[in-house]
Amino acid sequence: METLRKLRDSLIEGEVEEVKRYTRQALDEGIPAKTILDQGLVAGMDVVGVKFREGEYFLPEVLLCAKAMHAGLDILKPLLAGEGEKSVGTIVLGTVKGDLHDIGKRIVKAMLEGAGYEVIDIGVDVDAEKFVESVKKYKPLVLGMSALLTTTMRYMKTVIDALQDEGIRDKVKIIVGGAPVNEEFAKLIGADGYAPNASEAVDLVRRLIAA
Amino acid sequence: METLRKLRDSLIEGEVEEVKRYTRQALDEGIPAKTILDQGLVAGMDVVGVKFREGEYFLPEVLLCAKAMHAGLDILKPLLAGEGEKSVGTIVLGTVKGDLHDIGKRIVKAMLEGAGYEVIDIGVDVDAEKFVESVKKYKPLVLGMSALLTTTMRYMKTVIDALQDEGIRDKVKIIVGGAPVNEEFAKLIGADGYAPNASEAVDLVRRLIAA
Amino acid sequence: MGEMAYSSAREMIFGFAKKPVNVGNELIIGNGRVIPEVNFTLPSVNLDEENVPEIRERFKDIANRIMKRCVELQQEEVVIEFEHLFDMTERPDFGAQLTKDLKEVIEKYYQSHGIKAALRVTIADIRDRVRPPRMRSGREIETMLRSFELCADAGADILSIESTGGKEISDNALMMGDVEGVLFALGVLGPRDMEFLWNEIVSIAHRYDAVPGGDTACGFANTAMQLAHQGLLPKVLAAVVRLMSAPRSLVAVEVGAVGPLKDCGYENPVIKAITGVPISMEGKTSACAHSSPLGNIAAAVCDLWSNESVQDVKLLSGNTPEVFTEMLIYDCRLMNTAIKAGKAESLRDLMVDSDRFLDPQALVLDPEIMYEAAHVVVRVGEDKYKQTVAVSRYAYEVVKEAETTGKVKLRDVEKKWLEKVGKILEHLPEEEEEFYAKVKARYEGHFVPEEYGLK
Amino acid sequence: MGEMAYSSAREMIFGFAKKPVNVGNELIIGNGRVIPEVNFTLPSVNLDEENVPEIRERFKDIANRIMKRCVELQQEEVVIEFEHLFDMTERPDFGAQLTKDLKEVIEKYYQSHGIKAALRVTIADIRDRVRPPRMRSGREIETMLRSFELCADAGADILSIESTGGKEISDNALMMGDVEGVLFALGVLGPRDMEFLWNEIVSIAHRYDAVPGGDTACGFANTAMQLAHQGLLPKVLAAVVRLMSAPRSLVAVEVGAVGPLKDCGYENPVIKAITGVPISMEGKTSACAHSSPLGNIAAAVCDLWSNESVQDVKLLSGNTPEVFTEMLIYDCRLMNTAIKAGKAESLRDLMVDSDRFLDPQALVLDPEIMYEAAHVVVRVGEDKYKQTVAVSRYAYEVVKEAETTGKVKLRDVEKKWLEKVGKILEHLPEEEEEFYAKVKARYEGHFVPEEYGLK
Ligand SMILES: [Zn+2]
Ligand SMILES: [Zn+2]
Ligand SMILES: [Zn+2]
Repeated sequence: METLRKLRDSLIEGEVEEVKRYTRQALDEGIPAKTILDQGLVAGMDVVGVKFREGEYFLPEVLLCAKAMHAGLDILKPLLAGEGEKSVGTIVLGTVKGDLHDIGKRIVKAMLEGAGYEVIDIGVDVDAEKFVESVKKYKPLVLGMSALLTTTMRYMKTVIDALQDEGIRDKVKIIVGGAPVNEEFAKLIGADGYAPNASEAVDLVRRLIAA
Repeated sequence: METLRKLRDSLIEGEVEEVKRYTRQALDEGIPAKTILDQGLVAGMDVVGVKFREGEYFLPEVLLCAKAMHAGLDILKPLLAGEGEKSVGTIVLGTVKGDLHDIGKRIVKAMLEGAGYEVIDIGVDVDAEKFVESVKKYKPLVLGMSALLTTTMRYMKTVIDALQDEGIRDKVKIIVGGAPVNEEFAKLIGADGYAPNASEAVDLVRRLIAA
Repeated sequence: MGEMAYSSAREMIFGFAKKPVNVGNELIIGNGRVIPEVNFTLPSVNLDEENVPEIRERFKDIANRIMKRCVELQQEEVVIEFEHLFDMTERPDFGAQLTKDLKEVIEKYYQSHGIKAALRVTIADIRDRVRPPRMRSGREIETMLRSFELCADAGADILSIESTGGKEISDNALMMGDVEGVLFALGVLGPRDMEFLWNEIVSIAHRYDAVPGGDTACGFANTAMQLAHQGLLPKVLAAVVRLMSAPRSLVAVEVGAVGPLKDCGYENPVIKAITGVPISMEGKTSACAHSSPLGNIAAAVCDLWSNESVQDVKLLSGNTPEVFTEMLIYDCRLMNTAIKAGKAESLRDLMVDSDRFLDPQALVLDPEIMYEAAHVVVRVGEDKYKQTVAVSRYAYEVVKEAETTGKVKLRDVEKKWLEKVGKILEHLPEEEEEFYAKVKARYEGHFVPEEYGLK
Repeated sequence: MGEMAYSSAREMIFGFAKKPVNVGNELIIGNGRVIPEVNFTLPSVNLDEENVPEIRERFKDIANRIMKRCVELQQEEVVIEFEHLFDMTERPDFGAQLTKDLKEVIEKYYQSHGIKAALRVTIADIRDRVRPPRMRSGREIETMLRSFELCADAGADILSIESTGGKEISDNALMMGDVEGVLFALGVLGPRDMEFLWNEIVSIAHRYDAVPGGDTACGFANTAMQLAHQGLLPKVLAAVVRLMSAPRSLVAVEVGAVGPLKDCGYENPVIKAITGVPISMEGKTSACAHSSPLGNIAAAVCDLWSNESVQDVKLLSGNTPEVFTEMLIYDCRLMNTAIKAGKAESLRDLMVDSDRFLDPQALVLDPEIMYEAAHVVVRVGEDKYKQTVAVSRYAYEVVKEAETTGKVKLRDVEKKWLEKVGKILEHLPEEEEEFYAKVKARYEGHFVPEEYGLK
């Protein structure tokens, strides 16, 4: 387990090359890919999450560690498929029509990827049709919508209505965020959840997927 | 017309006794009651209204003049009925359930009375049932509801719904007011109008009754 | 009484009270720093039995957000006011539950971040429900006292109320510009009710180890101020009513309240001058609750600085309670920096000068005038009617003098009213008995004498 | 350049600019008084073609309420900012119609009450819609310039924008804590785009007799501040990015902008120090739009004092735009009273002292440091890259010194970041050409060199 510990520690330090090295070394030692994933990479990212919440890590560190994790994951993926591992899930993110603000959504994307999710960013200024298409195409577990303007937030309701009309509202959990949005508004428009910031968005996604 | 001018002027000064005197004198001079009303009392109150809007009169002056007008009106009333005069209209005012604030509504009442309306104050903490009853009983042209608290304003919608259920929503114009209320909220709950203060309430009532 | 706590107005300064009050969790009010007092209320929601859990959650959430903002801005001291809505006093268990919820949040932040915070609970005066109201007998007063008890027991650090004794006369009197009516409310009825009510509150506070804070003439003087703001009353009358309310509010302290007096009592500096108790004040940062001509001058001698009340709604940066918390924190930081730099007097003078000549209502808030008003009150002796008459006359003189010397500009119609008020005040009976005899019949049916210990 | 407008930081004070700007209707900015600049935005509404009439009504209503509050509080000077939403720039007729509506309200109050008011119109930078953005070619820039023209023609007194040249690099760079990326955005791309864009704006302003106000690095430095507020970025990095943004924002003035610079440009004092133009600033009273560690210190040398942006929603006393107008008025009154009393320097120092050691982002806003930063910029000469590098290094040194001497306390993880940033800054290429050669490949595909006149 010494290798797994080293793998975990180098992940926590965000050492991409080290993570690759120890992932390969662990495989060479005959450790199952699932174990390497769980006790090396995932365990490492859990620590990263704690460090972030406790203010020891900022976003750059989290993103760096996430990058290292994905480097390790890339090596394990072919083997994990054989062990019958299921993906932790796909998430689609988009900023609603009329709204060109972006950075908040990018951060949420990065944090979710750091947590191991597959995230598809369908961009800014996204209309209801494209949201519907994307849900049909990617079959995400969670759809995230953001709006930064008071004048575009209501469009989230339009999107939810469109999903309803297509009969696929229940196929996906919907979360919303952005400066003018709050819990109350989320409830009002029939979303499944609201997160005030990126790290709470990760927690929210976890809860919704577990539910 | 000298007497009518004196009547009007003494009304504007809020001289109750003088108003009585000149009203009687005008009748003695054979001036028709309707003319005394229109060119003496109503003309006087119009000037009072202007003085108030221009900041020359405060509420106390307006109330005093209103009192003088009513003193004159009391003399004219029996004669006016004979001339086929119709009442300018009844208005019912109440503060909605859960709300004990009162002074704003009292001021609106006073200003409306000053404008010649018959105002029935059904009190504070009034529930939907009592509002419905009062509309049935007094058949007012306008129903005014006030709320001073964010937690009671929604009850106005309950009242409107109750009137709807009774099929008498269309029998009466509904106006709303109070600190937490605004135009938008008034529209939202299906009221006919909103006034931010007492003098605008009078204007609003005039507009609604004319419409 | 008979003495002043301060030897001059110059000696009075924000952040310092002669008699600081320890309100718990190491938090001392009036001890050399101005501390924010954050106030909030519910947004547009129904207050039904069924959404009690939701309201509790929201209250906790609001308190958490306020405390979190304090942590972020390194603000180590704060007071949170929980002002009851009628239902919360009417159902004492409900009010107490919310008190407990809020107190828990405060305690949590004291433990985790060392934030010294106190909870002021302000009970609603539900006696005002029926007119004429029953002040001393009946269900209402019993419920209110029960609410005080349960809230104190649930963790309220400071007890307050905006009591309404005399408001049944004052409301109409203000509308009519009836100075004698307002005087009857504030000089005769109010003090009697205050004495009765505050004896009860002080005794409850002692029993439950809470601080008996203080009362405010909000329903009288602030009603006048708001009517003046709307152009319904002359400003000169509102200015006179302001000072007129001081002897009444002073009663709470005379029977044992120790402060911090309540934020919306702009008459507080008079009481501070006489008794030395710390006071809460509100000014520019309470624009969310009401416009006022007192934005800066109100802070001159405050110990707590408040936003009066803001309903919990979302703005771009977060919700209003934490937004106003941040603004109060910066206001306080500036005052506290001035204290540390030995510039407090200079900053106080700037705050006073910035408002005082723009409105007669601001004028009477000048600490010099507040101090002198206190002096007038003290000189008169203990008779509340005489105090009220004397301080009203003083208010008239002060406004008159400022007008005559051109310091305060008044419109002609305001000047006429000032003269009118002056005449009325001049011709008042000197003795309460005589005054009561004069006005009793006029207000008959609008109040119940026995409920004030009158005949 | 090569010279400073002020001979020392002490000479810089709120309300006074070396080059006051007459913005029309007798209103002069920087002429001895601090004037409120009120900003608002729509609440949650759909911005459809069909509710244009409703939006026009609401805009007029908001402006009326703001002006009415000014009248009530005897505030004779005010600036209203109309900051475009994207649709308002995308449909230049729409933006111009709203401009005209607002200007009419302003004119009405000038005629009826003598209120001297000006309208600042801030166009949206819609080039940021696609990434990589087209900065100089294509529909977006044409539409923007058309919008500037129509709004100027419709009565805009002051033209502004929060331009985004380089933001396509900066957003990611901030997320990654990539100092070189931010430098590339602010020191290379930004200045080039500013020069191109502001030449156009200045020429439009001259053509339509409007005032070319200024730009802000909002999308860069304020993004960093907000990420720091959320715990996503170290505060020391945000502090460095703040000063780093000054040479970029200075470009607007270099090509003809005359101020008042825009409120959310906290780098403005550096530009004021160099050029003497009046500046708008925002602090505590912009808590509605964002929390900040700069509440008081931001006011130190402001000429306009702003609330950044608040959506029009109802509070107890009225709607937010007039509520924030009132608070701004009182803030300004205090500063203007200090000016009249000869106490402006003393008040400025209190505002500075109240914040500066609580956060490195506040520290760099100290006028002394802002002035010295300006000096650093000027000494370097005209090369924007060199200016940006030099002022970044100065920012590092200043924070480092404050940390070492214990004036500013930093958490260990902040200290580590400070060192890291310091190292990166130390090892930067001294010449832009060299730097560009180093980073070009790294950011390839994320920006279009030709759109910045680069290869
Ligand atoms: Zn109050
Ligand atoms: Zn309060
Ligand atoms: Zn901005």
